[in-house]
Amino acid sequence: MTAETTERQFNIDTVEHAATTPDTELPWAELGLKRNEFDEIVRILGRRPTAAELAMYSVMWSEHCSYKSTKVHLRQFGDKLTEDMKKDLLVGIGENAGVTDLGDGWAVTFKIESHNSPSYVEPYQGAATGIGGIVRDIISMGARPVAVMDPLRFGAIDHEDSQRVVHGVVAGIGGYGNSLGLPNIGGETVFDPIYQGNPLVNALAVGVLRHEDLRLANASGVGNRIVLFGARTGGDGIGGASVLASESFDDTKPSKRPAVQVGDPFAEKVLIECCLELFKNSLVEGIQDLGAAGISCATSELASNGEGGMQVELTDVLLRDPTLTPGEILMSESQERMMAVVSPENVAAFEDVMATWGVEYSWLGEVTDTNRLIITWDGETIVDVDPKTVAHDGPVYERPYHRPAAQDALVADRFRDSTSGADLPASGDALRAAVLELMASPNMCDKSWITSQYDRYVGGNTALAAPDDAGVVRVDEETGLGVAVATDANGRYAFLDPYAGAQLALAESYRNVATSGAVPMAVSDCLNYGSPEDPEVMWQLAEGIRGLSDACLELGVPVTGGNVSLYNQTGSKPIHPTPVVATLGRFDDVGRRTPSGFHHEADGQAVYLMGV
Amino acid sequence: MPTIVVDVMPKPEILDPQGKAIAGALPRLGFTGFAAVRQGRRFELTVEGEVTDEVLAQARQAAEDLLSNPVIEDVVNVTVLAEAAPAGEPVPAEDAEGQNA
Amino acid sequence: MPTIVVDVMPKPEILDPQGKAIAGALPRLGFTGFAAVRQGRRFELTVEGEVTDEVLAQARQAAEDLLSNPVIEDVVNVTVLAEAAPAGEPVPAEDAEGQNA
Amino acid sequence: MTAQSNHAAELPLIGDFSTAGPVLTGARIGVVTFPGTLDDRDAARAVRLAGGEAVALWHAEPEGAQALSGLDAVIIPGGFSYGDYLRAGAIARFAPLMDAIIDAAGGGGLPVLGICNGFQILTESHLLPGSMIKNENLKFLCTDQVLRVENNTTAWTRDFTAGEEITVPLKNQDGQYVADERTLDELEGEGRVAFRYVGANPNGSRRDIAGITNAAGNVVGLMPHPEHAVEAGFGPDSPAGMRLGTDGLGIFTSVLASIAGSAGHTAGTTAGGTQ
Ligand SMILES: Nc1ncnc2c1ncn2[C@@H]1O[C@H](COP(=O)(O)OP(=O)(O)O)[C@@H](O)[C@H]1O
Repeated sequence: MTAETTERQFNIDTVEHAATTPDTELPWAELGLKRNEFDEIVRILGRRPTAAELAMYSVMWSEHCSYKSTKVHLRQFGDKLTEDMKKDLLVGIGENAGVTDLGDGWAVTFKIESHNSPSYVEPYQGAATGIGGIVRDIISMGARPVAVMDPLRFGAIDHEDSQRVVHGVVAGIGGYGNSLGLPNIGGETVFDPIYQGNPLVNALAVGVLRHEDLRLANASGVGNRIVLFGARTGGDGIGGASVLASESFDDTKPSKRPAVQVGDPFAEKVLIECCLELFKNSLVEGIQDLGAAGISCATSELASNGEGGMQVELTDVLLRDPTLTPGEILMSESQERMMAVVSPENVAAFEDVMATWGVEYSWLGEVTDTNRLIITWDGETIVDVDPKTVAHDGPVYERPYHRPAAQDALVADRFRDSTSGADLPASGDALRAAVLELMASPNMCDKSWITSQYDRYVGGNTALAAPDDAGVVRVDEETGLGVAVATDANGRYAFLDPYAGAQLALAESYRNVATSGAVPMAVSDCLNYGSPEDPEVMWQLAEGIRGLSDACLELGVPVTGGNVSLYNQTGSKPIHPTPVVATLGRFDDVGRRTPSGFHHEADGQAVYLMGV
Repeated sequence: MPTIVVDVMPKPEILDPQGKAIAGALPRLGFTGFAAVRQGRRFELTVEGEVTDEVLAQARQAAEDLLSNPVIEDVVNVTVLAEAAPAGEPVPAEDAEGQNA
Repeated sequence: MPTIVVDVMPKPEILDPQGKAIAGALPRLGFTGFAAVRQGRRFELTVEGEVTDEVLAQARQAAEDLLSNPVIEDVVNVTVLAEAAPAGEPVPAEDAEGQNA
Repeated sequence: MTAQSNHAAELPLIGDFSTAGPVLTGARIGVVTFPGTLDDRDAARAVRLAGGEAVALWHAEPEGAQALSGLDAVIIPGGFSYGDYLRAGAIARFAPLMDAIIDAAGGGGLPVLGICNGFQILTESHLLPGSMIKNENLKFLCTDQVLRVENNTTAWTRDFTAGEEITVPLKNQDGQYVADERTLDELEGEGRVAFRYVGANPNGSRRDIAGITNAAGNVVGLMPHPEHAVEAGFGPDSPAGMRLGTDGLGIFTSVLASIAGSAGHTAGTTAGGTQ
């Protein structure tokens, strides 16, 4: 497993070169950086960045990776935590996924993430790789993934583009999740024209682990080796960054860089088993999945979470496309890859596990005591940075926000005052017709045309799945210990009142978990909103986070992780604020779970309506 | 009836998991002469009547619109299959085809 | 590097659900010139070095042993692709290929 | 897959499944894992719940015959071996272990069950005739499926009554069973249709065939998943209640009964010599 080739000829922009060519024009704007952000990079480095450094900063300082617009608000999830809420938290927000203690030495990790815009561009692959990405987050905690869920939002069911998006997304989620052997235990499907150009494809994964198998993404222990394993690196997902195709920035050679990633669920299934064997035999010290921002993210996060520095030789990365430049390799979003830190005495055992599963790997470098992340290309330094400045000290914005002027009118616009509200059903027949109309609406009617495309049986531990209110999986066969998860959101409520809407989303998923018979323990959220640069959207977002964090405090359940998806808008028209909230609960014994719906066993039993 | 063949392949820069799996299996079976494999799709469209320019144009359009996904695939061939061997007869592989390029 | 193309089609007597679905979709999109559609697979095997008789024989064997299932499929072509277009360039579909038959 | 679990208690989700569980009959049943196999843990659990001992078999065992020695039967479970790329089962069929299984199963020897992807592998190996193509509607389908046991004389069906209807989950994308008319006639003529779909044909399979057997009755393949209907609370809906169906268990108790009924545990010998 040596480097494929080191003969590739590029005009390599080294640190040395950068220091002596301060005036080189760099495509920072094309890479999505703002002037002030680029100036900050120059200030941090004390010189202009190299092409490779520019690539790293630009992806890591993106909204997606840095949470620059929401950081100041998301803090509330950490601030509004009581000691009681923390008592079962083994790992909180900040890691790949939060981890909650289940007792008996078991722990559970779960997280929800978005893959919205890729799923609009290429529905099948976008949704498939959404499942792939969230599952790798779960593996990287040391857990075995045990279930997935998929809350979805589509445009109008009869719009000409919906067929492409809906069927592609559902097939992609099934195609990837089914191939991994992960039961799909629930989700949501909502049709609303507001999502026409911005469908929401959120994916959730749950994993379980023994306490001793817990792994974190940090590179510690000077001399420990850095290894990249799984799929080879291709040009996936860097279509937008094709300005890097020529790293000298002076000519524009045509480049073919796929903007979409194609998933390989088989490779991921093998990666799961391979990682579990590594964990079981304690062969990795730290581990990180490669998702958005690929190697940039993995190296800078591992290094900055560790105690030293890291040295990496980039020509040792195994490539699918040998024409990739260093900057592109750093940004590539090729799927089904992991990076791990392995102590020298475990190198041989690590290689044995790779051989068993037929997984490719390459040793890239080692942990150092320099506090610097140094990346070389054939021995020449092309990145020399403090990894914290890449991974954690990105820009933070206090974006202006205000309540929309039209909000009052929106709230005042009551259905009963409208023309259609004037003839609310009065007679029995009219009521009957209204009920039938409601039941036939795409949002109310049977979802089994979707759920029948998902495997809910695999694993043999699914105690509840569609059509139940919550999904339930058994964790321990001996005791029946298990978990329940439900996801919910209502974008129309949140549009009317972003604060209360987020709270209602939590309340609904909390109720769904509770009615299944589980005790709610933890929350993960995926905040789907429009552009944060629009002060009215920013207000929805600020209110949503404030509302959700207040409600979590009230109910005593901590947010253990989540994801923010912004810029979900077509032109200046944002989607409704859609905070999708997932609640996880615990069962002592899943044998006591309560299915939703009536069964003929229940003939003759009484029906009660509880609550207000 | 005449047949139009449409060949669709994954774009070269796009990952082809199927091809990769096949490439991995070949050497295990003793086939060691191949460096890479890519798997695409071949469509045979049976034409009712004659293959006019109009029909060929339809086939080309259908290849772009329906038979391929332009985001990840290329249409690499739209050609008329010479009528001969009764449908279903495996064609002897000896005669090389002059493929367009 | 030279490429060998292997084409595999479902046997005529075997129902082809994918072809059937496409045949059903074509007229809905206004493509009315086609009586039937069948979907098969096209494999492109990249050859390291020259396409010797030995390599071609390997490809034929692989086509029979692995790339097709004789119960449901026929190997309809094993041919050498003329080397030309740089990898990744979509080949213009205009030029018809002289297909063997 | 090969290393032993460190945990003493049975951990169904993490660790090795092969050692735990009550062993009533002493029968040892191998469960094969290929890269991409998904239902191996489930099949092993089914064997245990039926009273047998499940033994994990890795596809790449260099000494296939030796790996089979001492085993009384083998299950090739469901999943997506090699991603189902190329054709379902096509690549897995060439695993070294498969050669040994083909040898051992020949001539009415080792009982072998192929479930879903396992069935596809058995047809690709020509241990069973026919093949599977995409479901008629081209979609993956997961549903509770009623089957009729057409042949209750095989090694894997003797605990059922002839014509008995059972409910087990069906879940696959390439589940449409096809074969030429002559083969189909032969299968029916010789009573080798083991299971048939009852009600609407879910995937277009010829003559509603859900599972078949070889002439000797030791090799059986079926598309639906009996191993997902072995434990109340985790199975399909049944008249007894939601998710309480355990009809699949009969497949696994059948083979244990067959093994007990045959002259001791001789599969190891047929598989290539006692060690
Ligand atoms: N996209 C989906 N993926 C998985 N399960 C889904 C999806 N959409 C709906 N479901 C499941 O279908 C069932 C019914 O959904 P829904 O009609 O939204 O129910 P409810 O109105 O009770 O929330 C639930 O069990 C839900 O989890």
